Order: sequence, then structure tokens, then C-alpha cells
Amino acid sequence: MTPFVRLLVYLVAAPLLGGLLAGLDRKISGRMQARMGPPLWQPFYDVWKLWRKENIVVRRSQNYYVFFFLLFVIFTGALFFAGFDLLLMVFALTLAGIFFVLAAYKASSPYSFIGAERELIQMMAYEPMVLLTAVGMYMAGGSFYVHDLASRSSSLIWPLPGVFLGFLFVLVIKFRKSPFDLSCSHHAHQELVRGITTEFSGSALAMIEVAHWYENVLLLGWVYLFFSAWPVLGVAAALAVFLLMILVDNTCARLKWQTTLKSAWIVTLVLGFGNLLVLSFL
Amino acid sequence: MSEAQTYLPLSPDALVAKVRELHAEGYRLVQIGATTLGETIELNYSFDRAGTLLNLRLQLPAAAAHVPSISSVYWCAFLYENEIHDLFRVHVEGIAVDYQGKFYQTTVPFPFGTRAQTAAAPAAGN
Amino acid sequence: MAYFRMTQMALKWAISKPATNPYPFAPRVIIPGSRGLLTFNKDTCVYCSVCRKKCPTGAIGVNRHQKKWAIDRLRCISCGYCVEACPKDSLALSTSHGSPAVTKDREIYQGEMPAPKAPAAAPAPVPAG
Amino acid sequence: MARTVIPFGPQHPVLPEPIMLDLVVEDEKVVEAIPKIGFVHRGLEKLVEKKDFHEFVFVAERVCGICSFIHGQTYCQAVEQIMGVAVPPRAHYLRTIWGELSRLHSHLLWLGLLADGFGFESLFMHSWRVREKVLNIIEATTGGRVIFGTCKVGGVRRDIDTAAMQSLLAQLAVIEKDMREIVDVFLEDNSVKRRLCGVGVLAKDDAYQLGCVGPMARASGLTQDMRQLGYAAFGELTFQPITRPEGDSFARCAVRCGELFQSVDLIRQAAARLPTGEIEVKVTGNPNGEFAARTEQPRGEVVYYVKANGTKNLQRFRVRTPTFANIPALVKLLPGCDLADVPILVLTIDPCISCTER
Repeated sequence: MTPFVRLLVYLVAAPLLGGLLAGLDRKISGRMQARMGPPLWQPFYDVWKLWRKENIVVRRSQNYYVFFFLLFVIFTGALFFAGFDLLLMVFALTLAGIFFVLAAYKASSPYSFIGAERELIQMMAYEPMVLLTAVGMYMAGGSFYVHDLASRSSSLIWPLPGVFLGFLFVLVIKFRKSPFDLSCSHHAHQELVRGITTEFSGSALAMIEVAHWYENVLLLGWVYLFFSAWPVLGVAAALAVFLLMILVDNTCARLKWQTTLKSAWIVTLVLGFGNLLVLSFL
Repeated sequence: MSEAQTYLPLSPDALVAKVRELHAEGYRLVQIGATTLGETIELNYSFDRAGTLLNLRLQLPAAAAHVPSISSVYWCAFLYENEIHDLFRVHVEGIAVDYQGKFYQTTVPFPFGTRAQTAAAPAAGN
Repeated sequence: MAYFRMTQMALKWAISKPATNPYPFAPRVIIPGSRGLLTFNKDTCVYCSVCRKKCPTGAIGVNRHQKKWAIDRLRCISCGYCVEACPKDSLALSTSHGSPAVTKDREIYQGEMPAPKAPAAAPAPVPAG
Repeated sequence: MARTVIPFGPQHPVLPEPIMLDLVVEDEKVVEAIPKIGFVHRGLEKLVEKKDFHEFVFVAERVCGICSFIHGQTYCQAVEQIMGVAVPPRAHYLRTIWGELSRLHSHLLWLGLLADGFGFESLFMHSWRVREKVLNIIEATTGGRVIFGTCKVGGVRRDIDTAAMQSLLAQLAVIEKDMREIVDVFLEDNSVKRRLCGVGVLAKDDAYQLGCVGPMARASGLTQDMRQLGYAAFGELTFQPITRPEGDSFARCAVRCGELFQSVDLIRQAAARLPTGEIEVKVTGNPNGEFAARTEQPRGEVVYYVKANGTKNLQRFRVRTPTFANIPALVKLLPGCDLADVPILVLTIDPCISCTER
């Protein structure tokens, strides 16, 4: 596949796949909680319904920020699947996150305000590890370009086991799963109502939802990159990681931001940094 | 089941001193309740020690029901005192946390008071 | 290990049958002894008004002369006081909960009148008043 | 530092009922908390002037939707005491069994809400799954699920026959096993402990001074359980109040977990000693006198003050519910905690606002 075709496939297939994964998540979570769970297509029904709903905003501008959030998430994914620079991708994703935070700040409600603060703390928690992952891939694979990394004959998991585990840890934060669903959990049952997304409704909320689908596919694509020498194993690993996230979500209480920050940095330091240190001496 | 329950009649002036005495003896405040009996309002201060109930009983004229607050002795009394103010129009002086009649948001002001009290209250109420 | 107790439970339930019922599609398991909908038998009723007097919520209305018995379903709390009081056993509590009451109507039952008037169709919801 | 006021309630996803807390926060530290209640004041106490004292049991039961049976029971006890009615022993035992079943379902409900408060959805669902089984027992024996409607002045309205009692005990064994699984998670899971241990510590003296009741007081080391007064059949059953010395949220959770098994044990004891005979006596005449009945609700001590003057309507009916007595402690605990701890602290007093306001 040429990069251009891959890009097109990503743009069309990622929301479908992401939505399906979200549906699978809800179904499996439901079963783990001894419930039936909603139909597999429920996330699509939800987004469709949100899209047609009345748009109520506190400030008109908040929805533009949400639009840019969606745009930059798609842009990040496009960079990744077209085989571009990993570093640029990391910062584009951060920028997308910042737009999301700005949107929440703009709504000026105490819930979304504190949700946005927590989102920033979460970004501080996961960002070092995400960067280390990119650096580690460069050290082991000799390039920042996804295209080069994906076409290597040996998998990146062998030199980077610690980085991989550290990456899994921050994935829990990125996927907004318990124990680290501080800023916004998947359902409105926390002290901040729904945290960062409290003040969004209608099509803006639908955009946030779709952005998460794109983001999830991108992150799972990154998991795949660790196993790129064996494509089948890579897809299986990405799916396994996703199931693991669901299991973790259903077996943990939500922790506080202090614990999140501390544990994420310890993991980054021990697993991520330790791995790179060993790699540089070898 | 029949437990002994004592009722001690008291005057409002002697209340705080007696309550302080009970506090020193290790009593726990169980409740403060009011009852409208015609044109008098009866207040019951219930205390408990090791499972026996002791009640202090005050009789106040409904038209001018004033009572000192015991929240300086038992801080937790502030809720009960706000309650008897909002429902019975008993004026409690010096509550630790005074809600100024905004504790219960009732449509009818002082709903549990005597009929004269309810009628005399401003219609908009609290 | 203590940490994995929840994991065990989650995995166990992930592969076993859910504990919930798909309620509106599958009927609820009926528990015998449940106090549900109050049913009225107009053939045995003598319209003595004992149920009306006993009802703690005032949900029942009885008109002895017109032989009418009425119930406000939204007021009925299925306590069964009327069932215990009824001298003719015309009232009973079924285990089902009946259809949801969506209007504030009273269900009116018209008993057989001795006069040659045609009996009204029962049950016929008539606006409350 | 910038201060934000977070309106916590009266409608808020973690709150089961309408209490409002104005939380003044600096960053995520709560510096002040002002409670407001009065959103669901129904004036039930005033209703005694309209309903006669037999009918009023149904109103008393509706004071609370969760601990409803014990409310009805306490009311009946107060009236029976005033009228000098000797309730048959079998009725006493049946009341005990139903009271403990209601404690089981209330505590399981609370455990679920607590799990939800610290963001543990699947534990929440599992707690309520087990609660459902308790509700099924209750439905089979009384006909209602949360409003039992079986208590009356002078006894009870339904009997549990031998076959039903056997099936009750069999189901109870299953429930006990399920509860053991869930309680193990609450008491031993790492992430749960991290959220509960050391949060909202209430010293023993403070708990006594603030008038705490129920599990809140027992978690701070106070041996205070109204069942020790020996009402209903409790005088003839053996049990020890469950206490914990720590006084934090974990202790309050652990006390309630312990009480689940205590209730199962009490039901078994009561079932084994269930006397035969009548379940009610005929009550004639009207009450004249006053009495303050006290029982142990799942949430703590409830006080029913009943004053009657010889007519069919009571003169005064006053309820002091356990939540009312525990709110001062909540107000004391909140300042200084993290915003993330607020749901836990609010839930550990097990707030039941509709019964607090009657």
C-alpha cells in the first residue's frame, strides 16, 4: 500500500473501527459487570443521536476549539498512517489535547474547569513516557519515521520491552480508563459530573466522541508498531492490549491525581528510562 | 421492651446550665423535638447515656417562643435548632450556624406552628 | 492474591451468563406472594364500602346506589388492607404489576343493576372528577 | 490562591439524594463546606392529623425508601408501648428477620453507591446484583420489594411458614457466599484501600460529641448499637456490635461489611428459635401518652417520638433519622479534604435525605 492509500483507508476506516471497538468495550464491560451490555452498534447510534440534537453552548467559541481538537487528532493519525515523523506526531497529539483543554476552559463552569486542570495533569503524567517511546523507537529502529520503523525485519518489542510496558501504562490514561479516568470518565458518575466534557452537548459532544475513536485507533496502531515484523501478531497484540484495558477498567477504583502523576512518572523513570539506559550501553 | 424514659420539666433560663451539667456527665445529645399543644410549644431535649434516655422539657408560649441555643455546648445542636425555628417559629438565640430561616425551604412558613403563627407570618415567607 | 480478587470476578462473569433480564422483551420471573395489581370481581361485590373506608390512601371509591366501584391506580399502594377487609372476597392482589398508568383516570367498574338499564362496558376508563 | 465555589448538588450524579453542599475549593482542596437541605420536605409528620394511627404505619414506612421496614416497626413499637399492647413473640421474631433483611439490602445498596463514588463501576454493579437476591427474598416473604408493608400495630400482617423459611435460609447461604466475594474486594483490593484508608478520620471523642450514630459511630470505636436495647427479639439473640478503632472511611466501610454477615447470623438465629403461635393481637381503643422509641436502622439510631391524647389521630409524631445526626460530622470532616474525597465522605455517612427531612 502506498502511503496515500493508507491515509485514505485510515480516514474512512478509523472511525468505523474505533466505534466498533467502543461498542465492544461497552459490551464486554457490561458482561464483566454481570449485565447484558448495549448492542455492538450503540456508539454509532449515540453519535448519530448527538449529532441531530440541539446545540447548547455556554460560549459560542467553545465548539470551535472542539472542532480543532477533532481536526488535530485526525491530522495526527494521518501523519502516523502515512508513515511520517513520530516526533511530529507526538506534538500534534499534544496540540490536539491542548485544544480540548482550551474548549473546556472556555465553557467556564467549575466542573469543566477542574476537569481541564486534571486533563493537564494527566498530560504531564503521560507525555514523558510517550516521548520516551518515540525516542526509544528511534534508538532501536534508527529512524523517527513510522514508514521506516514499520518496514523493519525485526520487531521493536525485543529491544524495547520496558518501553512497551511503560507505554501500556500511559495507554490507560490515554484511553480514559479506571484507575486513571480523572478528567472525564466514560459515564457521568464522578465528583466532577462528567469532568472536562460536562458543558458540551449535541454535535460538539459527538465530535469529541469521534475524536476519541480516531485517537484510539491511532494508539492501537502504535501498539502494532512494536510488532510490525509479524503483522498478524501485531494486530493480535493490539486487540489484546485493548481487552487488557477493558479488564483494568473493570477491576480498579479511580485514583487521585497525586497517585496518577507519581505512578506514571515512576513507571516512566524505571521502565522507560531504564530500558533506554540499557539500550544505550549495549 | 420497656425502657425507662424520664422527663424533666425546666424553665428556659435554666436550660443552658443544665445542659452543660449533662455534657460534663457524659451525655450525648440525641434530638431536640418540638410539639405544638394548643397555644404552647413544648420542647424536648433528649439525651442518652449508656442506653437510657433523659429528656428535658420546656413549655413555651407559642406567641413568643424564645429559647437560648445550646450549640455552644453541643455543636451538633445547630441543625435541630434551625429545624425548630423553621418549622415551629421558636426563636433560638445564638445558634452556632444560623441559616436565618433558610434551612427548610417550605411553601407555607412555619408549617408546624400554631395556626395563629402560620397566618401571622409574611405570605412570601422563606 | 488480594489484588486480583476483582480480576477473578470480572473474568468469571465475562464468560458466564449475565445476571440481568432483557426486561421488556422477556417477562420478569414472577415471585409467588408478591403484592401486585389489585383485581376486582364485580359479580360477588355487594358494594358495602368497607374497602373504601379501610384504604389508607383513599384510592377506592364505591357508590352503593349506582353499584359502581372505582379505583385510582396511581394512588393504590398494593398494601392489601382492602383485601383483608373485604367480607365477600371480591378483591385480590395478583402477582403481576399490570400495565403502567399513564393518565390520572379512575378505573370504574359498573355492577349489574336490577333495573333494565344496559350495563356499561367494564372496565371503562372515565376521566377523574 | 483562586477560590472556586463548586455547587455540589442538589442534583449530582454521585449523590443519591438531594442534599446540597456549597464546596469552597482552592485548587482541589476543600476549605469550606456549607450543607443545605430542605429540597424534599414532605411534611409527613403533619400527616398524623389526617390519618388515624393504624393507617399511619404506611406513612411511617414511606419516611424512607430503603430502611422502610424498620421505620414502620419503630412507629409500631412506640404506639404499642403507649397502649400497653403485648405483641406475640412470633411477631417479634418475624420483625427481627425482616429488619435484618432490610439492613442487608440497605448495606449492599450503600456498598454499591460507595464503589460508584470512587469510580469502581463494576464493583457497584456486582453489589447491586447481590442486593437483587435479597430483594427477591423480601418480595417472596412480604410481597413488597423495598416497602414491606407487613408491620401493623399489634403484630405483623404476614407469616413465614416453614417451607418459606427453609427456602429463605437456602437463598441466604448463596447470598452469603456472593457477599463474601464482594466484601473481599472492598476490604482487600489495593486501589480501593488507596481511596478509603486515612480519608476523613473521625476521632472517638469527636464522634461522641457530634452525636454520631450507627456505623459512623461504631467505625470510630464507639460501642453504640440500639439493638442492644433488646427491642423485638434482639434481647434473646446473641450478637456483638461491630466496631473499628480507626475512624476513617475504610473503617466505616469495614463496619458495614461486618454487619452484613452479622445480619445473616442474626437471621439464622432468629429462624432457629422462631416460636410458634399468633402473629398479631387485636388492638382496641386509642393511644394516650407519649413515648420515644429507638431502634437501630442500617444508618444508625432512629428516634420516633409519639405523643397521643386518646383520639384516633396522634398529637405529635416526630422522627429523628440517623442521617440528621450524622450531618454535623460530615460538616466537620469536609474542610481540608480533596475534592475527589468528597463523594466518599458524603457517602460514608450513608445519607438518606428524604428521611432526614420527612
